[in-house]
Amino acid sequence: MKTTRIKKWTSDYGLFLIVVILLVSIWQWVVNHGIIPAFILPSPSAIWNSLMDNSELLFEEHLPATLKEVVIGFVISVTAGTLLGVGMHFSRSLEKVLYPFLVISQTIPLIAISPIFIMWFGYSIWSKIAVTILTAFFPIVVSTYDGLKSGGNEYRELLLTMGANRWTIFKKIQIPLALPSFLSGLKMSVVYCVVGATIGEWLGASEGLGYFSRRMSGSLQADAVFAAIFLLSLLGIVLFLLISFLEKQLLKNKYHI
Amino acid sequence: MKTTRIKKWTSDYGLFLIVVILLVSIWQWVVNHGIIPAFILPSPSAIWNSLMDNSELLFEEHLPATLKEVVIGFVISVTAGTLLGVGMHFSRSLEKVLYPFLVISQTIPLIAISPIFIMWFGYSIWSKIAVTILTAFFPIVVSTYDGLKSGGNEYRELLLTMGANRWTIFKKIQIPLALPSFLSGLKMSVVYCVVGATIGEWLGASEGLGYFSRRMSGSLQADAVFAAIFLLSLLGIVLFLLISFLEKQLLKNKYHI
Amino acid sequence: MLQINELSYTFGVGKSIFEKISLDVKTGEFVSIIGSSGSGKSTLFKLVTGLLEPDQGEILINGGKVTGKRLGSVGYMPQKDLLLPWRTVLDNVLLPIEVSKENKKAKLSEVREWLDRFGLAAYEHSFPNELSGGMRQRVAFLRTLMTGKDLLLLDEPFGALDSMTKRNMHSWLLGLWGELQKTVLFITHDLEEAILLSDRIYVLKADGIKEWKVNLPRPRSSELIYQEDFIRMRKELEWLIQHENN
Amino acid sequence: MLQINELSYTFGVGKSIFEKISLDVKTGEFVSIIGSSGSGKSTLFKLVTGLLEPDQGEILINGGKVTGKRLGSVGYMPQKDLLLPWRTVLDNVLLPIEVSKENKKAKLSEVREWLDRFGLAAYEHSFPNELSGGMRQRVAFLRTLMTGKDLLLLDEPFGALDSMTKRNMHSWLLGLWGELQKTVLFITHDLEEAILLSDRIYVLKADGIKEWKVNLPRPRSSELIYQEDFIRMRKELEWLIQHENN
Amino acid sequence: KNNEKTTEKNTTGGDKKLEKVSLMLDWYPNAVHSFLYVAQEKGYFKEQGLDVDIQMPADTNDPLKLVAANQIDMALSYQPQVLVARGENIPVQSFGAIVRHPLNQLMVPEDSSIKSPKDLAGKTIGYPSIPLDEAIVQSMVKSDGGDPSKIKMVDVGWDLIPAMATKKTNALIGGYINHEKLLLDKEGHPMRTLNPADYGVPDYYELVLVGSEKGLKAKPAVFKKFMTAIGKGQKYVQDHPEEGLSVLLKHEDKSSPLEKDIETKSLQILLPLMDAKDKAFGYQDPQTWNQVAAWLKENKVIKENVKAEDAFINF
Ligand SMILES: Nc1ncnc2c1ncn2[C@@H]1O[C@H](COP(=O)(O)OP(=O)(O)OP(=O)(O)O)[C@@H](O)[C@H]1O
Ligand SMILES: Nc1ncnc2c1ncn2[C@@H]1O[C@H](COP(=O)(O)OP(=O)(O)OP(=O)(O)O)[C@@H](O)[C@H]1O
Ligand SMILES: [Mg+2]
Ligand SMILES: [Mg+2]
Repeated sequence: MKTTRIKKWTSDYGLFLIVVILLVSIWQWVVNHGIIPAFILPSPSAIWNSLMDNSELLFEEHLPATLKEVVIGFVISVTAGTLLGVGMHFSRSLEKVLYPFLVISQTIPLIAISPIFIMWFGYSIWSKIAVTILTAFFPIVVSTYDGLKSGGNEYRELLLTMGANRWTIFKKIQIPLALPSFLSGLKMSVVYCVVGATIGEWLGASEGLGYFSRRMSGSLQADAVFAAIFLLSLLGIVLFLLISFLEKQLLKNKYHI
Repeated sequence: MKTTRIKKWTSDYGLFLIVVILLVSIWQWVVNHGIIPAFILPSPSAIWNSLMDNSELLFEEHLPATLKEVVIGFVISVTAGTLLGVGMHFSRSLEKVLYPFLVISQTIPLIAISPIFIMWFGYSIWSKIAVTILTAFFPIVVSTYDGLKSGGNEYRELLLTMGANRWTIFKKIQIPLALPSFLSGLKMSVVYCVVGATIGEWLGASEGLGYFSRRMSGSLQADAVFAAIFLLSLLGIVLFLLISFLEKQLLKNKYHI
Repeated sequence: MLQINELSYTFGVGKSIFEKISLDVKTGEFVSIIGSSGSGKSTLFKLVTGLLEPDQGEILINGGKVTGKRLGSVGYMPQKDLLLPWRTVLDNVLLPIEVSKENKKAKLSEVREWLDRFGLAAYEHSFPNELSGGMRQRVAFLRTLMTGKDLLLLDEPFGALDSMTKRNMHSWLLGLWGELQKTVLFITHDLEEAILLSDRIYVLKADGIKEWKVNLPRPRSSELIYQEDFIRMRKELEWLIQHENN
Repeated sequence: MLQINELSYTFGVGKSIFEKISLDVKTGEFVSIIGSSGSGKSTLFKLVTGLLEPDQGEILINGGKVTGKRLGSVGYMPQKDLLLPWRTVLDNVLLPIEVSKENKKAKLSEVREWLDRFGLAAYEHSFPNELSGGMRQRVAFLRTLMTGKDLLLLDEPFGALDSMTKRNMHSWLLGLWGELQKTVLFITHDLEEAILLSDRIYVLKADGIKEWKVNLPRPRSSELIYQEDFIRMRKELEWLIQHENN
Repeated sequence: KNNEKTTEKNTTGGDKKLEKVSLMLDWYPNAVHSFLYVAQEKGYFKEQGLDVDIQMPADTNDPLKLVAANQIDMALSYQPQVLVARGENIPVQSFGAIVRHPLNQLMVPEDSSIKSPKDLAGKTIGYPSIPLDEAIVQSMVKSDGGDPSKIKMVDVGWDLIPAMATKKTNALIGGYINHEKLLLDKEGHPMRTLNPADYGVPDYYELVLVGSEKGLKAKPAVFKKFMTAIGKGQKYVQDHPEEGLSVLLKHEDKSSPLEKDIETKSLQILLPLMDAKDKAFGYQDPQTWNQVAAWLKENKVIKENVKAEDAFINF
């Protein structure tokens, strides 16, 4: 049992790991030989050292701060996005009004409207969460909405003949049918949450990995900047994998549609 | 014929337009009454005036510059993204190696690596195009890949029994099957292209709507900032609608899967 | 039990499916509807269940006086089995009970008994994709029974089965019929099946609907089909379908 | 034409479908395979076409000496019609010609002629979703013919049709049979259909395969089914399927 | 074909072959850069055989890095930042002081109760997350007898002005007296400024010209010529401020128009601060460099091993 698991893992990620190791080695070599100056792209070992040197600060102060924004932003995005998606599914008018706004909301550069956020939320955690939500809720709305649209009409009719009301049909048919699409939206969204939190911290903050990287960039410490980015990227990947795992558990054995 | 078209149009967009007009009026009122200071959120009329005042500059210099970046970035994103998606579909190893990198590429804050871009591409149009590609090709790869994965196994087997090779099957079955998913990726991607070009221009440029809006924001000319954002948003929406139209044409009458 | 008077129905613009057709089903009867593909059999069922509203005419269920709200008043088994792929056999069968908000626990032992009688006891925790076609069909049938309605509309329940499985289902249904105490309206393409199971057969054609009585005593056995009488009846029915254009 | 010797096949781990079955089809013959759902009929076809590789035994097509590469050497009509929804009827029928890279233009008039003979001339520019079930089935059949192969494997071509349409297809196929000059291996659930169309029938069961000869002269007509001889044969076949466990 | 190209180059280059030089500004073009545009417009660069390509950065840290990476020949940056860079092994040197006094001053609203740095206790100060700004505030408070630990610093990102104007912070550091202050005044938020140089911070050079060590060593002549040309440019601006500014404004009208009133006021503030008195324009005083380095070390902004005398070069 265990050996097959390890085997599966190696066959799934082995090649990727080899490529990563190769790339990191090349990177280290390139920087060591001065082909790219270390103050523009620091070497992996320098990044690692900086990560270790600043570990207390990074892991005990800035990572938790960013994580908090990401989690709160994600929860609100999921709640609001799902509600909007469901609302648009149930009401044609709501859909017609909201859909264009959704597209517009994605085309507006966030940095340009950051003063508005600051005016409304100040430098509290809420301005960062607002930015997080704005970047992260679009995939959720779209995937919820598309998921609910996805067929199931015949099942709907079947339940109607059993005397089911709209709500029962929604619960018994449409939610299970929308689940796969919804979960894949969730996966994208959680990645965008990390990006959103980082942008939010750039727009004004006093803690968080985005703030840290901006600050270190101000004192020209490229290795620390990249250490923070490394953590941000890792955070995104871990959250992505978490949702992927959840997805596998929820859809296991069940979706043979 | 014509009246039904107009009718359809009104029923599709009428409500949206009413809401837009309502919102814009409220916005104007709020700013006029000083509830939000004009230098943070200028009134619609001020934005419009600024658009008119700067029209020559905006339409003849900055819009074409941004459009050029968007178009080149989009073309390269589509080409590279499609190739990658197809490659990942054909080669399990390629998929295993690339998929994690794709996710990682989305979690890295672009602004943090801007010096690298500038070092490689200088302040030429290519640094902006690189950023555009980085933001826009992810949805294309994912949608191409997912589209090609989407079933069609039975059709594949049928063609195999006719003696078809991999390439014929790809051409006759998998491309048509992947088209809807691919096109919806294209729609998302074109919106992200505009966002990417804007970010790219923030990271260093001497023309383009993003550059213009950033400069104007530096001298606190909020109305000009918003005029540029308005154009950017409009550009995104127009491109989105163009692809939607293309989608409708291509899938018309054909996809009753 | 069911009475349809002068029913007309048209899809969209101009695609008329029925014009003034009438039929009735009495309590305890087994009535079949046959007709070529696209003649509107499934559409008729959707009208009876209330999924569609007639353009003209009335549909009376249980002697109800109005054509009004009919949804939820009959047990309907659609042409495809439509088992929910994410639910086990047991949960699929429990669906109508959940919908009607009856006490699930109280019904559970009854449902288990039925599963046993349908030969599905060993599969109650299987998912639909793990079942053979015949088993899926039986689950869908059981689900229809579990609606607890007296009038069952069955749309080609045995259409997808192989001949042997179908034959077994026929024997099984004929054996069960006395116990069931249901009224059935049944769509099929199979003339043999229609004659074997029904008390009366309606033939649906472009120009109207035609009634045809089956004069076979009950209880019946599936061996009947080789009897001369039966073969003669089948020939007659076939002739009716193909030649009557008046 | 086709010879299968001591074929064994197992799905994954332990799910044995066949053990050492043998059968053969001679040039110009019409041979049917019947067997209950899940007995492995479709799997047998996939083995013959080359979509699956046997664990043991050999499959010889056209007297070919090796069991090697078989893909592309027979005309295969799958159980579902699998018409490409984004292609018109004509383009669907042209698919095998495109695949074999023959000159499409040269074949076009021949294909049009066939469409006419299949009663599909008026629909050449229709899309599959605009066709009735019977028409779709005919298109799929024609597509199989257009592969130009001499051996056709047809997996329940008439399974989804209503009894009248099916009857028409039978008459039509029997009428065409002399002209076609093909060899057919045919899967069906319908015993009547098997007897009416075939020269020989193989019954596929869990414990092996059994051959059964049909002693009916050709040309045949679909009226045959009401004859006593025919009914006796059908009874006999049914008995064979249900009782022979030795 | 090759010949054609070279002749073409020669004709556009005029009689002499011009040496191409790239210069990156510290920020977007504004009044402080008038001397550059004048030197370009009036042909002072050409006289020296230079063809200067002026670029704009996206981030205030980019010019230093790109100069060090030899992507750019020279750049405008800040004196303390040059020392910070040297501490991080970024090989850059300053070769000219452009603005000789701090422009970055602490700003508080005119009606604020904050009269001197010690009043900042318990207040929020917005800053653009540059550690140097923190050091400035701390020094100012300390030298005024206040407690620096009682101050809350918040990174306000790119939006210095809205932070102040919407009263989300009590004070602001990182804004320039010739830009942010003027804009805030114009929007009806008059500001009072507290000059760091009055409160224990050395009177440092706000803007300096930097080149890479390598570049400065390789072609000192180019830098010398450049200094000569901008000296002439600055002289012109000093003598004819209006004309000097209009050169800049005309240039910028082509892409992103500047506000004339703001820039005029800005130049008025700047001119005296750029004046090197009896020395040549751009001259750097070793004394200033030593003081700034000592102060930065004291505040732990740079490492002990940074040598002030290596950080600059006078032409
Ligand atoms: N939603 C719809 N809109 C328009 N036409 C429809 C719709 N549903 C069915 N039809 C048409 O109505 C006719 C009757 O369809 P119906 O499904 O009732 O036939 P049927 O008798 O059940 O056929 P089958 O034996 O194939 O199940 C067909 O011609 C079909 O094309
Ligand atoms: N890919 C597969 N993996 C594992 N088992 C399979 C697979 N395909 C088919 N089977 C199993 O093999 C058996 C034979 O399947 P097959 O489709 O050949 O039956 P069949 O005789 O064609 O049935 P039907 O009459 O329903 O078409 C079935 O039990 C089925 O569950
Ligand atoms: Mg039907
Ligand atoms: Mg099969």
